[in-house]
Amino acid sequence: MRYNRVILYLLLAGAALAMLSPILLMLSTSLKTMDEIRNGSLFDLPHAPSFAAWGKAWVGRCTAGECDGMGGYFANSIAIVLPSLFLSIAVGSITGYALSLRQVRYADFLFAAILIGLFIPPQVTLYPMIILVRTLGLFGTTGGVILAHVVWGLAFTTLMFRNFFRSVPADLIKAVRVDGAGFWSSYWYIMLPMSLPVFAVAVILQFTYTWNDFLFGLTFAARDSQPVTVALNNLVGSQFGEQEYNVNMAATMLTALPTVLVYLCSGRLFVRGIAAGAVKG
Amino acid sequence: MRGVHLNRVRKSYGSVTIIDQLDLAIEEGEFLVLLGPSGCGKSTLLNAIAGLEPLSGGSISIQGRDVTALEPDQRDIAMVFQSYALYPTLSVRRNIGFALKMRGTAKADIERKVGEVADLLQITHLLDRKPGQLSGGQQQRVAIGRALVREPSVFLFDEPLSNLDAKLRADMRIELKKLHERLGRTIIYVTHDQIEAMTMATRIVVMNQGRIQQCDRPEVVYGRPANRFVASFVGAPTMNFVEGRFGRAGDHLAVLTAEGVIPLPGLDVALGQAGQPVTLGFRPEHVALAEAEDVTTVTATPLMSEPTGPDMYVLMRFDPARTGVGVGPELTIRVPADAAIARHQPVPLRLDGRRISLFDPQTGQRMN
Amino acid sequence: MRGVHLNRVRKSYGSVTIIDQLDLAIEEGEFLVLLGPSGCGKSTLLNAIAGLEPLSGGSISIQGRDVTALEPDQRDIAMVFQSYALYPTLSVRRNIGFALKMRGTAKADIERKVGEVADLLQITHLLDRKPGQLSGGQQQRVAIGRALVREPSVFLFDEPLSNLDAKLRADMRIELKKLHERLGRTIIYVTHDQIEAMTMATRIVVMNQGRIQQCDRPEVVYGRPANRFVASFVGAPTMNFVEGRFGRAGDHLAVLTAEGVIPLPGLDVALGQAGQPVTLGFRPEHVALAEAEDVTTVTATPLMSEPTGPDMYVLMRFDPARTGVGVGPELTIRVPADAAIARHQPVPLRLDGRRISLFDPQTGQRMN
Amino acid sequence: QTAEVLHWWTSGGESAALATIRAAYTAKGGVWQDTPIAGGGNARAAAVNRMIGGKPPTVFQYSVGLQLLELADQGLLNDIDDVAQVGNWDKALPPLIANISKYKGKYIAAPVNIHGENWMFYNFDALKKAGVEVPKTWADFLAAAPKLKAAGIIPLALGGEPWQERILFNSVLLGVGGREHYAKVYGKLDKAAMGTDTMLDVFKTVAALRPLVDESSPGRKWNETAGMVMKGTAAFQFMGDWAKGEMVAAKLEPGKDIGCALAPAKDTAYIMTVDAFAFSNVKDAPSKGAQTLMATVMMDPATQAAFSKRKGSIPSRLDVPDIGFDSCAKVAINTLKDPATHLVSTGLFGVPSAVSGAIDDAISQFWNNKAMTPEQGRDLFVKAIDRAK
Amino acid sequence: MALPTAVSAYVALIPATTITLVCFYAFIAWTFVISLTRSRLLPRYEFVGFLQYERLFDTARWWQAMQNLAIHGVLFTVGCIVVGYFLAILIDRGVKAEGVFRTIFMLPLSMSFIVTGIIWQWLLNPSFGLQAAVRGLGFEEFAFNWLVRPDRAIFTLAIAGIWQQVGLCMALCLAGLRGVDPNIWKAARVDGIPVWRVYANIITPMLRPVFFTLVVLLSSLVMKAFDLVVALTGGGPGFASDLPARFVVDHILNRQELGLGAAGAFMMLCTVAAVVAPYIYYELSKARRAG
Ligand SMILES: Nc1ncnc2c1ncn2[C@@H]1O[C@H](COP(=O)(O)OP(=O)(O)OP(=O)(O)O)[C@@H](O)[C@H]1O
Ligand SMILES: Nc1ncnc2c1ncn2[C@@H]1O[C@H](COP(=O)(O)OP(=O)(O)OP(=O)(O)O)[C@@H](O)[C@H]1O
Ligand SMILES: [Mg+2]
Ligand SMILES: [Mg+2]
Repeated sequence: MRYNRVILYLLLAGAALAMLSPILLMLSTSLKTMDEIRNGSLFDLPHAPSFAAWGKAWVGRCTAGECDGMGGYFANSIAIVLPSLFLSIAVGSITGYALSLRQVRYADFLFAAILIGLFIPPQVTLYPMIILVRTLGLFGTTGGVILAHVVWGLAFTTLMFRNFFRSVPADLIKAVRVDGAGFWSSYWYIMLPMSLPVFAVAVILQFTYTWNDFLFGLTFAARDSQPVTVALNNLVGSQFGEQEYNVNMAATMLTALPTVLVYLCSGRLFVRGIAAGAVKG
Repeated sequence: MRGVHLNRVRKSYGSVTIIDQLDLAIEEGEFLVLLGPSGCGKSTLLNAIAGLEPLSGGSISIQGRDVTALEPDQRDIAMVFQSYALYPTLSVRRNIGFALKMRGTAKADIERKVGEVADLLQITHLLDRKPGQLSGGQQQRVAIGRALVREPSVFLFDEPLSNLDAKLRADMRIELKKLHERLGRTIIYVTHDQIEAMTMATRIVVMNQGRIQQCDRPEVVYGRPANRFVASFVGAPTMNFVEGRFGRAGDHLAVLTAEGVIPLPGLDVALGQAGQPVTLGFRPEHVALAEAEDVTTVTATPLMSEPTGPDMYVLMRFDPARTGVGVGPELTIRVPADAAIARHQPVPLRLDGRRISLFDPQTGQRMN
Repeated sequence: MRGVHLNRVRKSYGSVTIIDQLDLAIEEGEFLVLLGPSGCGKSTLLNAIAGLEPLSGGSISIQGRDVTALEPDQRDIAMVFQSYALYPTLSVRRNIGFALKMRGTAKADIERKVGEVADLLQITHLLDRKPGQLSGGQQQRVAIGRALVREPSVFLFDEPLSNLDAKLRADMRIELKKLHERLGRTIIYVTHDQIEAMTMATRIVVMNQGRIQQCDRPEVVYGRPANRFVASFVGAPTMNFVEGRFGRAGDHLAVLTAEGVIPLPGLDVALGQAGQPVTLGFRPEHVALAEAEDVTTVTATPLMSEPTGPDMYVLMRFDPARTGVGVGPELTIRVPADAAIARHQPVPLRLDGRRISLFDPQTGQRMN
Repeated sequence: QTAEVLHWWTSGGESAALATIRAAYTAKGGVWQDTPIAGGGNARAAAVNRMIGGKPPTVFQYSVGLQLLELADQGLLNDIDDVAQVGNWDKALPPLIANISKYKGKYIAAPVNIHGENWMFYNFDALKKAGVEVPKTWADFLAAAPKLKAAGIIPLALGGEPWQERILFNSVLLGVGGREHYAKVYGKLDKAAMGTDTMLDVFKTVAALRPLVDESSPGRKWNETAGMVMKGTAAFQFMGDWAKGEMVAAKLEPGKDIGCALAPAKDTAYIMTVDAFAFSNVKDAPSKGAQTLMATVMMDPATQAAFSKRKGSIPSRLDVPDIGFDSCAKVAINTLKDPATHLVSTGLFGVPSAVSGAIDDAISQFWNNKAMTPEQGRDLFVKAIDRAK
Repeated sequence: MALPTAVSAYVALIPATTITLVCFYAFIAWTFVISLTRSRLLPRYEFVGFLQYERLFDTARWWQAMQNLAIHGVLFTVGCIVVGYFLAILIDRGVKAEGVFRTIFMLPLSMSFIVTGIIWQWLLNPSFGLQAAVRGLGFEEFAFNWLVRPDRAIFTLAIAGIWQQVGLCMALCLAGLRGVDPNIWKAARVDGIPVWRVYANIITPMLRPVFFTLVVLLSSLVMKAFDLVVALTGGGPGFASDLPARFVVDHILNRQELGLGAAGAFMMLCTVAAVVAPYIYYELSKARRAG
């Protein structure tokens, strides 16, 4: 019994270390100087930890003698992510609710059809998407990016919410009908509040996907409203120029900071939400 | 044509017909209990009345209005579910007021009505809690409050008490009954617990396999079951059955079995032809221990006794040969808790012929 | 020292002590029922006996062996759960045989034993189904089969019937009892349903808040409850209680209440000093309708009657003034199903003084 | 005269170079909106996508070649032939580059510089330590390799990405096959030339190079690889002249602290790759004016000189004097005086990009599959090009 | 059924249906049409029949990518679920500081695939990553050079992918484990069933719906895997670790082989239709049959 506990904690600690060490390595690298990186080992601790690289990353890439700072890009990202999140989760949860209803015919069929969307690499259909967005007059605007996120987030959010609403007791749905609440009012007053735990999960995951997106931001956003991942790419993605790994790492971590914070703060919500039925088949 | 009228109601899922050609007239103010074994179609019927399941055929009218094509909320009904089906995220207050809000009732009116209902059900102090913070009985009351507040002309209950423990169930039973008396509205109540049915109903509908077996006052359903199904379904412990043929024992009609004669003193002698097969049914409490054997008694051996507190049920076996083990069919009788009954000591029993039931073994229909 | 012995058993979660210093000796072959309200610690105690929860103090021995430190599977016990806890993904056959397989029993032996158990429980035809394809009663039987097959010396049951409907519950009750008689093994059975306790137990342990309130044969627990808690917990409808003072009515001891005198004919007169406060308790069936009023009767007004089939329970109110509405405390009495009782028509009642209980209002302990 | 300029020059050196163009442009009264997108592939895709989406950048960096012609063919580009005529580009530019910058006889791109791909960088100390001379032929190189190895030095620093492998391969192709052979193979995609024994020798040489790299080679970035030469853990790297930027960043002077030479070859030649800008089909006068001004500025000899000095390349105009360039660049400028030395890279122009991709695939496959014989490699190469044509 | 509720439900489905029809299926159709043309950089509707497919099937790199897809798909999906499930089990054994472990395991989820690729490229790089570090400790013979071995590079993709997504699997499995009736555990203890057997024979089959969701989510990631390959191996060495998504994107965006890329994309979707769709359908209809 005692041995088992010891082994259990050893395993957990090992796993935690394995999961954490890559991130710690990034952190330590971002605190080194370039010379240290060129000459030392990846696993050495920084001799004199310095946030110089972080400062440089925050200033952003200077191109053609112009520096534009990451701050603005963060704002752009937020301007993209928040409405995208709101819309794609709204659409996903409403769709999920409708598909969970037993009186909706072909619901399973439509659900399967939507699930296929989960498997389409968005790059593959980029051209028609551009044409569509252009036709809607949204190309080169934040609206275009948001639309793309809503489209490509649909399958995922629908999956989450449909599974949750399926687990709502049938009696509850009946009670709602007897009380005279139609689809929308039942959604708004009853189902939406009930699905809050799943919302948390959907928001967290969708936030991660949206925040980390590079392709849509690059393709559909206006020049001055591009998300922070584009700025990050400009910092780290240069192919033929010289590389500053410490800055790269700092910038990478800086960019990932919001999502990391979200996970740090909401791990409990996440598990509870999943337990609430977000992903029960 | 007030009350609820079901007219040749049919309900099938795909090729499986659950309810077929069911007619039922429920008068206004009745407390009608639908009683039947699990899966017999009670909930299906209730859902059909509520409009939650579209009919496959037939029609339903409520208070003289044909509601067959109407949505549940337009049928002037309210429903209480077994699982309560309270809205978990709304406070009790909003749970109760939700239906009114959906109808666009003014805020102040909602507030007032919810208050009244809460008073009536004594849940005023719970109004601001969430359902999750309530005990089972309290949840049940809120569910009833949600139905009450709409002042419907018909209340539908689907096994509302089956999730409660025995004690609470007994209390709620009385409360529901008082409520019915106070409001005077029609109640249709589904249960598979026959105690509930017996104690509350003005009429009981016993269903089996989607068909009505009997529809009558509780005493009648209990005392004069229309067929063997009803007889065996209603009553706990269940009615005793003995297969045999009509015969005689002295002046009395009797049932002859392979093992011996069971006299039925008090029964109308003209009932059956001698030799005709018959199923005799009698309830545990309609058998008495006789002081001594005579032509009106039958001997049985006690096998096991179940004291329930006030009474004792004794499982026995007919034993005309007094072997102490018994050879005949088993039967259960009810005796006072302090009755002196010794295991394997045969005792004489006397059936109360006026209270027994006789069934046609072929059709199962009642004969007397 | 065969059987199960609990010695100063203590169980706490953190700082909350659920069970404190509990002693209990269960003899071999007993059918001991732990009865008590929800949350009183019945399951906790059972789990402690099974070894599923480590004790916080004290010791447990089973068949003379100290098992306090042993794992559940080494304690020679088997357990049946309220939720059945069948392994949902295994067939019935494998559910029953799994424990044997784990002990390395030979394939053929497992097959044989499973077959025997299945025969005994009449579930042979279900052996290849999954639990999800069984009805509640069938699942229950499988769960029992799973316990039986291991031939343990002690069976532990945790509310095994509470998920079943009333009828099935009654049947299973008898089956369990027969099983107990056939096997002769010790059974410890948790329930909060007192009918189960009454009918099956050789002894009942009534628990409340982790303490044993009474431990005795069912008739004693029912007829002579040790304290007010036991009195009110055991029996449905519950015992009637009236607060008052000792007094006299004619030759008899009586209880004087604000509303009048309740004579207790047949009770030992020497019991209490006049004027001393007392709580009178009497069961519904220990009150009889009197033909006429006299010094041994008390008047009450019927408010509502609940026919249960064989009997009728009548809710009344003491009403010495014969107002037809009643002013005193409520009481429930049991009368025959066909008794002529009219609502709001006061009737004289006579209590059976030999069967009533008297409690000290302060301590709640039985006085007679 | 506002011009949005989309480009992929985001690193320090590149960006500093671009700043010279920007300065010249703003000095002439233009307004410069900078849209950097790191990574050539990303930037090109973004430019095309924005043209399809109807909101193109005014000026965008692009590789000259068939892709650009296809864009022109779709009417997505403005020509800048007026500027070219005035600037006399036909004379100033190497003919190969001039041709590829035109669609239907009109200039559609402004090539701002020339990078050379067949450079060889080496570490003086490493060579000295192993007692090795700078190789003149690939045979020399192969002979020197064991000595380097013996001295604990990695003979060949290579980043194992397909394009880096291709640069090495093309250097060998040129070095072993000679410039005429190279021109036949890549210029004309001549199947016969690809099947010759010369080609087999090329593959044999490449195969002989396989064991000369360290095990970490696959997937390594070119600049990390350059770092190996700078540190002296490796002796040679075959890389374009942009590698000088990394050296400058590490405060080493190319030609002085780090050796640079054209890769070993039978005859002198220069594999050119070009950075160019194209002009989207904007219609409004201010934007068109901006495009004209931008083209003029980009092709101005002074701007080109300033630009290339920072970029590590040489001007696309051959009429710019080599004053102030580093010694490596001087070599390049002087080499290109002879038109016979002009060769095209297969990377971004010269061959259709499908072919270029197929070439990369074939080379990479051959390089990484150690079991593949030179014959098989040659067949694969021929087949790949044939299929992609 | 002409109930108002149902009508509103259909109305509510309009956006999703539109998106599905237009952005999923019309786009797929468009991709198919393009795959029948000679398009290079931009769509051009010069039809050439199935020429692009012939070229595609004649391309070694494509087959390598498809083979890698199968390998990666199995390794990543199975690996993720197995490791995630294992971690969930560890956490579910009633450990202290559960929240800390859970958060740590889920932290990588917050990273993008690009970042994941970058980190692991460093870690797995033989000359300054793990291998170098272990050798630095004195184990000169230690070799962990999968990143640069053509026959092993595809495994590194799975390693990095698992590292990133295992938190999700852990969370889902944990939720599933928490949903198991605690009495099952008690019953198993009374029956004397060893813990591992309970997991193997009883709990695991019960978590089937969770695994279903995971398989769907993870295999969708496999299909779309692009960023991770680009950042981690660049498809190399050679194209030993190439995946169809990268193949397609590379041909469409970098190689002006729109037609060929479209053919590849369409083949990918056919693979989905052939492998994943039946599975989804099976599970859905099973769930429906179960009520
Ligand atoms: N949606 C459905 N599709 C097919 N069959 C159904 C459906 N709903 C119910 N049934 C079947 O109809 C029959 C009657 O079900 P119903 O729920 O009305 O029974 P019940 O009398 O309420 O039983 P219980 O006492 O268990 O609640 C059952 O056999 C059930 O299997
Ligand atoms: N793991 C635990 N931690 C803290 N308290 C607990 C735990 N398990 C049970 N309890 C508390 O112990 C008390 C007794 O619980 P137990 O389950 O034994 O009651 P019970 O008599 O079986 O009730 P029921 O009839 O509802 O099953 C309850 O108040 C319960 O809240
Ligand atoms: Mg039902
Ligand atoms: Mg319990």
